[in-house]
Amino acid sequence: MRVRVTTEALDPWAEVTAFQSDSVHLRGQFGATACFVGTMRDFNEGDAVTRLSLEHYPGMTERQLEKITVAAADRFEILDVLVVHRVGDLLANDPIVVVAVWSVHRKAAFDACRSVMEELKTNAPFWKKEYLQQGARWVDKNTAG
Amino acid sequence: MRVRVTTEALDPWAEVTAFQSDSVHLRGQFGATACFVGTMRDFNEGDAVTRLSLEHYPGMTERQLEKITVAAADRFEILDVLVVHRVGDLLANDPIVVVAVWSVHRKAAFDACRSVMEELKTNAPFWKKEYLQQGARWVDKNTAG
Amino acid sequence: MSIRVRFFASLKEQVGYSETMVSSDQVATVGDVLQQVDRASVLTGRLLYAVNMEYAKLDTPVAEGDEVAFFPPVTGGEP
Amino acid sequence: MSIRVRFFASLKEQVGYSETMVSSDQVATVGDVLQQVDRASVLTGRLLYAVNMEYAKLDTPVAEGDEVAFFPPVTGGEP
Repeated sequence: MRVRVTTEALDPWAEVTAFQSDSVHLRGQFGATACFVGTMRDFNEGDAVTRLSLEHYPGMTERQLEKITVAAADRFEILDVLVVHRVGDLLANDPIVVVAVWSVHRKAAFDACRSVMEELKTNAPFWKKEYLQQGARWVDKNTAG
Repeated sequence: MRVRVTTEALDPWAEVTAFQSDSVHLRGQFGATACFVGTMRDFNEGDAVTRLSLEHYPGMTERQLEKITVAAADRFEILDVLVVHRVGDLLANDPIVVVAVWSVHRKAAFDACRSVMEELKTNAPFWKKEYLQQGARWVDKNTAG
Repeated sequence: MSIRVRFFASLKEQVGYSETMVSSDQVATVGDVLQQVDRASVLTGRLLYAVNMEYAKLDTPVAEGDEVAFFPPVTGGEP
Repeated sequence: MSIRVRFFASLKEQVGYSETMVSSDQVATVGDVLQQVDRASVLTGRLLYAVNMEYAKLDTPVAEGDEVAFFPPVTGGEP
């Protein structure tokens, strides 16, 4: 399992490819990979959003993400999980988060990927501040799952 | 929407990246991408599988995949769908299929991606023949979803 | 009436060829075509049918120039 | 007793700094720490609490050297 928080531009597909190449134990074993990528939109709640600032709690974030991936591995029949989350300043179209899950069959991969995303949104200490043309605002609620 | 059947090696992440770059209408509009990749395992039902031959019905396959993606776009609030399916001779660890869905919020992307995979397994005319050490066999049933 | 008939996967191996033509005025449905091409009843297991690349049933009517296909349950997607 | 206190996101802006120290023998719980650092009640909205990077409640006990954090509901993941 790998959990990573990065201030640098996130290339979700490169992350997934690199993790898969590094994971010798997956070779020939997995039949299913479910992957989710969250990307910054240029609008939210009807307003144009020019940029986003993503704050987090270094140390606690990684700890919570690790708990989430361990819980998913306990609950679902999966082979591995990867979570990479961007922090810092983002522009529209920038990927924010990637969650990828490997398993033998597709059901576990889909279920676990979705579950990790829901837990991440509920329990990982990240906060979004949106910059609009007329100022900035903290995003104060999550989108429904 | 793009549907493609290929006899060449399938790089799922390259397909998703290329489609996303080509899709100007997605820029800044999508917040969620759900992606599923099916990959050949080196075992099935307890037996070592050395290679796989994937047959299809050219013309009908594309038509059925298009119907499946149109149905998903009707049923779920999604922005776009990509389906690429490999045919021909495959070795263990070769990607077989990639389904990717773009939407504003994650629920629709997850639901549609899963639905397309289920429909594909039920309705798209592909047939797998597995080569074992002691001979070959047609795979005669799908895995449960 | 002239119908192009195609076989896929295990059915192709059972009949020994991938396609044939049926020319007869006695065929009105997919079931009639099946009887014509499988007089010896070599096709076993569950069969699926398509007419002009759309799924069909045994009682689906066929017309001059149609393409009728017989194949086993499909197994695409991930393993 | 000496406790490191951290604020994140909107709470950091409300108090005007990202961290402070509380040194007092009067603090036994997260709630006590909160009272110490927010005498003027500037913190508004729903608050979450963590002790040593684990989620906590107002009545969670605190000990010498602990790190206590206050922050608003989290909003990670996709937009």
